[in-house]
Amino acid sequence: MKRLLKISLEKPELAALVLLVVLIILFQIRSDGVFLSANNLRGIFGILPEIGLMVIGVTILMICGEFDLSVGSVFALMPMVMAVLLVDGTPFILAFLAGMLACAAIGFVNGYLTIRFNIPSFITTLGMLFIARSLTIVISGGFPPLLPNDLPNWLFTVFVGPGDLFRMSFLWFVGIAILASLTMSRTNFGNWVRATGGFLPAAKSMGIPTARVKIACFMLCSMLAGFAGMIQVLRLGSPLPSIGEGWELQAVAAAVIGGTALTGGIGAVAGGVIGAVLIRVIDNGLVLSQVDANWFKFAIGFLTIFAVVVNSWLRKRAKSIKVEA
Amino acid sequence: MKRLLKISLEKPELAALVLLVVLIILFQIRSDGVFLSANNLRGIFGILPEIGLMVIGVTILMICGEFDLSVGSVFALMPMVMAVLLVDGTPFILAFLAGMLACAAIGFVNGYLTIRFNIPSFITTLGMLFIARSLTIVISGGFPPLLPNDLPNWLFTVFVGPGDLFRMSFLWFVGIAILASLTMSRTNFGNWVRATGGFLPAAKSMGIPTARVKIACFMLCSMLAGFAGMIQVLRLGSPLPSIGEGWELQAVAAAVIGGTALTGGIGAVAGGVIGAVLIRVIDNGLVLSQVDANWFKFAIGFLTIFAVVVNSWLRKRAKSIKVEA
Amino acid sequence: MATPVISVRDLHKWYSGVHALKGVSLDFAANEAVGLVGDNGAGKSTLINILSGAQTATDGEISMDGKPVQIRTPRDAMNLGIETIYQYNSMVPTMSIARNLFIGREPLKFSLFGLGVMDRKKMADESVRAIADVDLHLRSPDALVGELSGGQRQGVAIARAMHFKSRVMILDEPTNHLAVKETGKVISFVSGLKTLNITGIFISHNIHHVFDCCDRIVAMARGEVVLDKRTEETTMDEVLDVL
Amino acid sequence: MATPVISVRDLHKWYSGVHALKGVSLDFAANEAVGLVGDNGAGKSTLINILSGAQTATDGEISMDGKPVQIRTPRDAMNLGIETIYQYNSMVPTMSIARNLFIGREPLKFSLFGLGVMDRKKMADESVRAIADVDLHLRSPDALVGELSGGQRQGVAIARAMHFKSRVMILDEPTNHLAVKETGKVISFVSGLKTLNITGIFISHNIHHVFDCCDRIVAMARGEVVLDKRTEETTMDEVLDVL
Amino acid sequence: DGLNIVFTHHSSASNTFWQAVKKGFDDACEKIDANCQMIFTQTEGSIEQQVANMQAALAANPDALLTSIVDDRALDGVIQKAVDDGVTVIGVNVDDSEGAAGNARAAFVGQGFRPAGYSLGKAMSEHFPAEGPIKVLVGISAPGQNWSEARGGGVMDFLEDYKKANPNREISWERIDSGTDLAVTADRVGAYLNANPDTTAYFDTGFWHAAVARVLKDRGVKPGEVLLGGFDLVPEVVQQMQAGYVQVQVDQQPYMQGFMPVMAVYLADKVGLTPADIDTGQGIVRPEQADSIMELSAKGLR
Ligand SMILES: Nc1ncnc2c1ncn2[C@@H]1O[C@H](COP(=O)(O)OP(=O)(O)OP(=O)(O)O)[C@@H](O)[C@H]1O
Ligand SMILES: Nc1ncnc2c1ncn2[C@@H]1O[C@H](COP(=O)(O)OP(=O)(O)OP(=O)(O)O)[C@@H](O)[C@H]1O
Ligand SMILES: [Mg+2]
Ligand SMILES: [Mg+2]
Repeated sequence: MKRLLKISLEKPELAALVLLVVLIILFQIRSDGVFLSANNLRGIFGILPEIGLMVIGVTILMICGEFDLSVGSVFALMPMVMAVLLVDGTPFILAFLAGMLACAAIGFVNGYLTIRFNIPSFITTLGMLFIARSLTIVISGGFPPLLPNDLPNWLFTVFVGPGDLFRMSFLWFVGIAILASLTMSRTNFGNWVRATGGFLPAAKSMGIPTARVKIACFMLCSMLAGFAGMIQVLRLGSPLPSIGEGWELQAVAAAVIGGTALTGGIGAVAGGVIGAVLIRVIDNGLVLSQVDANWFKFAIGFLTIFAVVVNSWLRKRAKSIKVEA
Repeated sequence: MKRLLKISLEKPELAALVLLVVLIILFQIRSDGVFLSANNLRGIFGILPEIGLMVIGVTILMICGEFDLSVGSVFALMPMVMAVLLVDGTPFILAFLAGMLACAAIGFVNGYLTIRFNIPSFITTLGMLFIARSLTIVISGGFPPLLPNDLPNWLFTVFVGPGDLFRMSFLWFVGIAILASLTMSRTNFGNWVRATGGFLPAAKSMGIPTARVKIACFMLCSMLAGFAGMIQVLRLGSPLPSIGEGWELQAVAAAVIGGTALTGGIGAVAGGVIGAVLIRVIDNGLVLSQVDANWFKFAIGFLTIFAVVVNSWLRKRAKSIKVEA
Repeated sequence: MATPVISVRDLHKWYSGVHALKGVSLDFAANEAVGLVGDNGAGKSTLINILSGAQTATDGEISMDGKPVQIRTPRDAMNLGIETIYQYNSMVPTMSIARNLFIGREPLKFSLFGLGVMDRKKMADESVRAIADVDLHLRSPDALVGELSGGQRQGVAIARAMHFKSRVMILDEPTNHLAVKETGKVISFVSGLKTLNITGIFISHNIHHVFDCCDRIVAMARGEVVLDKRTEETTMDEVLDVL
Repeated sequence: MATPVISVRDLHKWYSGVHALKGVSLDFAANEAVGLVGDNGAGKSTLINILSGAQTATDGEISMDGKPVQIRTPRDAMNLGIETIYQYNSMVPTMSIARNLFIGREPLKFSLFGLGVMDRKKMADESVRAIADVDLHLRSPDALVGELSGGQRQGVAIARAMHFKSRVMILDEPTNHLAVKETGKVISFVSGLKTLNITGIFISHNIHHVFDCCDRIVAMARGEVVLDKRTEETTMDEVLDVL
Repeated sequence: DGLNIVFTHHSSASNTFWQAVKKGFDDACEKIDANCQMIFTQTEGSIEQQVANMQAALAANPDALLTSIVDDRALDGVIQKAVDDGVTVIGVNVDDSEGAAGNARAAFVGQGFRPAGYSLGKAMSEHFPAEGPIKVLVGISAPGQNWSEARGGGVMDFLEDYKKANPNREISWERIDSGTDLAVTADRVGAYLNANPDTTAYFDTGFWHAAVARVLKDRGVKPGEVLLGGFDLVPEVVQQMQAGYVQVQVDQQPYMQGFMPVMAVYLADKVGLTPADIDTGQGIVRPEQADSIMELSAKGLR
């Protein structure tokens, strides 16, 4: 028993899970039961897959030891590319592929510049944040183009499941999360990502093609962000050029809350997912708790720090339990 | 000669300087000589001290191996604290001290939480970004209070120097930059900062009080950001609660462009200062080059990446010059 | 004499401001264990880092079996059959022992273009065996390398190299941090290489160890080779003299 | 017998899931050089890390000159006169040799509350001398430690400890990576400590080195002390036997 | 007890304009004893956050929802659902560009971005010189964000019309990314004016031209040599109007935009009156009014 407790809580993602459950209970009480009502859950599950998909990519990239600030902009760029093409009469599937290709290209450039010139990805992707946002605005001309009506919404945004609680996007999210999680834990690629982020010189000297691994992670991250952006646009019905602003920091925060180390090598996709849920729960719960508008950001900031502090504290407690392994 | 070239260009701050000079020449030509006109320089020198002071703090903190995202919010909070007190009739000097104290307290909290719970400063200061901004809004009640007219502007914002080219704030900036630079290179405190950021376990094992050093750097960083914010408010005359938004990333970018490593241990105050100048020059030069609104961010992003790439490339070239030391 | 397995010609290496290798030429034959000795900073690690692809030479040629080769990355070296234990940086501290043993060469259940699902049972089993082979007493193959003692860490690195025996084995000060028994294991491993027709390059500051297991001694000083003799033709004193 | 300089009583250390020290009690007298030997993972580094403040014990007592002391940080240990060379992590790779030698104890031109302007000339001069004392050939005291070879790095650590001689010197495998001549220097340094009335604790896997310079041998295995005899009362074989 | 009223919009808490709306909103709520909540976004102009906030707020079944309608489509679904659930929805500040036809909201209080931009341009044109070329700079504060693009677009629509009306005059305009930061706008527009000293007028899509006025003053440029105009009244702008640097400002009377919709909800609830559109003022403010506005502004009423 003691051993089980120790082993589980030493995992940062499980420590985050404990925190999540506590917060949910808290908000459920504070909101007089509205928090877990079907209506509210529907709202949370609507936006969660979008931030969640982005967080999956960011988490993997962070495990690989790099960093992407451009995800928020790519989030807006991909659907805008798609929308502009759709308006021009391109079939959905081609427009979709073109959008994903654009994301892949951005991820590639991020990775290539970072590695080729050995510069911090913080800068490459900060620059790309501006570049991708600018491109979004340029191709849209500043205003969202009108999406055609015959889009395959059934594939991404219709409600499904018991009580119409989920959207299709949630299934995509869960599917991709499981896939990503298995890739990280079961395949050799996952092993390489972890080694590359854990200690680059060692990974290199053991023959891992670290440059290619990193570039792949950058591309994956951009593509997931773009995919998430597309889902959001299909949900909202309008390819706004301003969506995703500020999401990059939220995504990193979610990954860290879920136990991913900013220095690379440590982390789990599941942790990132839990972090994303936590962030959405906090945001939603605070609205329902009727926190005063001017104090709202205070509460967000406080709870973000609090989440990480508690996570760290739980792990420390677990570590100090004296059970011989 | 060859040796001199090698030694100078290996220093990242000098490589950044080369780039700066090239860009200045470029913009001077592109703008038909307007760039270096007295009027334009006056504009640049007006805003430069504000971002510059912030960058000094951020650079030192980054050398120490930590990170501060809350500077932009502190930039707004300090003058707001001051303004609210001034409106209440508090004398300037007391209001000023209260503002600086608030900054110091925020820096302390940032540092304390980061160290005590061993969590990434990215998260602590991201949370503080929200908290400090929220506090700014709360104490102002949402509306910028009107500053009294008898403030000591002569100390901070009046024009001085040949051709009234500079403001007093510029002298503060230069003075503080020199002081900070000397502290980092000549005093044992500077040595400790560098060691702490360079390799924490070693610094610890050599008896450096690393926790205290880090907390001091956090406090310094917050205080410089707050001081910079006050100068801006005195210059512009209005303590808006929204000033400084997004400056945190700019400050980090400036430090990195000037050669400071995100991983700590490497960097120089002079580099950060050059990075800050570079960022302002790029921004200003692009306006003079009449870049279209929609492409403006693209150019900013591109030049930011370009600056770091060139810096890295110059250093690599310098390293490969074969001169035996 | 048969074509040497590896031969380097006029190898130069410049670090910024340091001329670390000043024209080194050496041949290594198959089934030969070469002891590489020399002062601190003589250039031993630099030389073998170049052979194993961790660094690239500024100038000079490397050939294997008489054919010139380009070794640009550690992967290239591995593909040519060169296995290395580095003086530093050989393990990922945030990963478990079992994972570290197989990084880059994970046994796969099935694969596509080199990517696939790892055979984790095989990894666990083989890692237990590999560690036992070097006489290390480790709690479990799932412990993190970063939590091991200095010698345990070194032991894992050696277990890895011994497990993936190749055509050429390079060991850069492998016995540092190792306790007496484990050191003995390493020495007998190096002596045993020749019977397997494997070339061994063994760097150590312990002259006794070198003489115990090597067929040939190469001494370096200030980036140059200053002595190159068969073990039976030289003495410890002669070697100590040139250093 | 005189009061021991350091004595530890019933020291326990738990890492997460590992009981690394299981009740260690030891006394170290002034002007005594103690050799600490033991298997990989026996707990040697853990023990001395606790004495030097790099880690804290889970349980147990430490006293100096008979008075109980609390050693919570390396600074505490230094203030008590305990100087340590760690097995790892003893240098900041991004800083120069001269700076590394004096980190935390910079000579100051003037100071206020311990902060002040460094005397850089003095640092440069003394560092040149300190390095020469260990027989290292280094380009200049301004080279970065991260760019040194393994042995050069270790040499700098030793130069530092020798320069700041204190009441108690702890050396955790100091001769690893060191070339023959430098190793000799270290051994004679340890033997010389007793004439200065300094307590030395010397960890090494090289039994010869330990017997060369120590007055007393302590062997550890699995977190416990299994042998504690004066050098003249034991033999290499006896020590090797218990390991 | 009282009504539950929620107000969501696209702006963040550090935006002074919306703080004035909030004040009106809170004051009105106090008067009718309603239980009120205004929800800001965390990122200025973030419509996706606004939608998420609306959804969360609607889950608690409020009686009324007040919201800005910044996009013609993105909010339609949520609003439709709210209306279906019996929530009174009133658009505030910005409406669907198709008005009632484009959205299920019951009424609209305020004035659209584009018309406001148009009327700003029109009011400013009275100050244009009678002779010579006219060069106008439009500062898009936040490219890609609806509020900024639409206001700027409105100004340029007017310039287009003005050009048609004066076919033989040389009329040109340019857009720059002017930023949402007093210091940055001052620097950028200042630099532009250096390179183009013959600029006739600068339009900001926010209130950041207040800092431009300071630059002009520092340079010794007389009031009126470069015309300045923009949106929303903050004390800083009013000061610069008093000083003569700012000629025209659009004010939508934010306090009223917060206050009136609550009253509409109250009437709908208590006596069953259907909420009706309210125009919160043509909104053009000129220096003559500056002194009286200053007092109101300091109290957060304008
Ligand atoms: N990254 C580097 N940058 C600059 N100089 C370096 C670098 N790495 C090594 N050197 C220098 O090159 C020379 C040779 O170093 P090398 O590591 O090859 O020595 P070594 O023979 O392995 O020594 P040791 O026995 O101490 O490990 C030394 O003078 C060292 O300072
Ligand atoms: N940070 C840590 N976390 C968990 N276990 C640890 C940690 N550090 C050391 N250990 C374990 O504690 C035990 C003792 O380690 P220690 O480093 O003291 O051994 P040592 O005697 O110095 O060995 P060596 O001769 O190999 O350096 C080992 O089993 C090791 O795996
Ligand atoms: Mg070496
Ligand atoms: Mg040890």
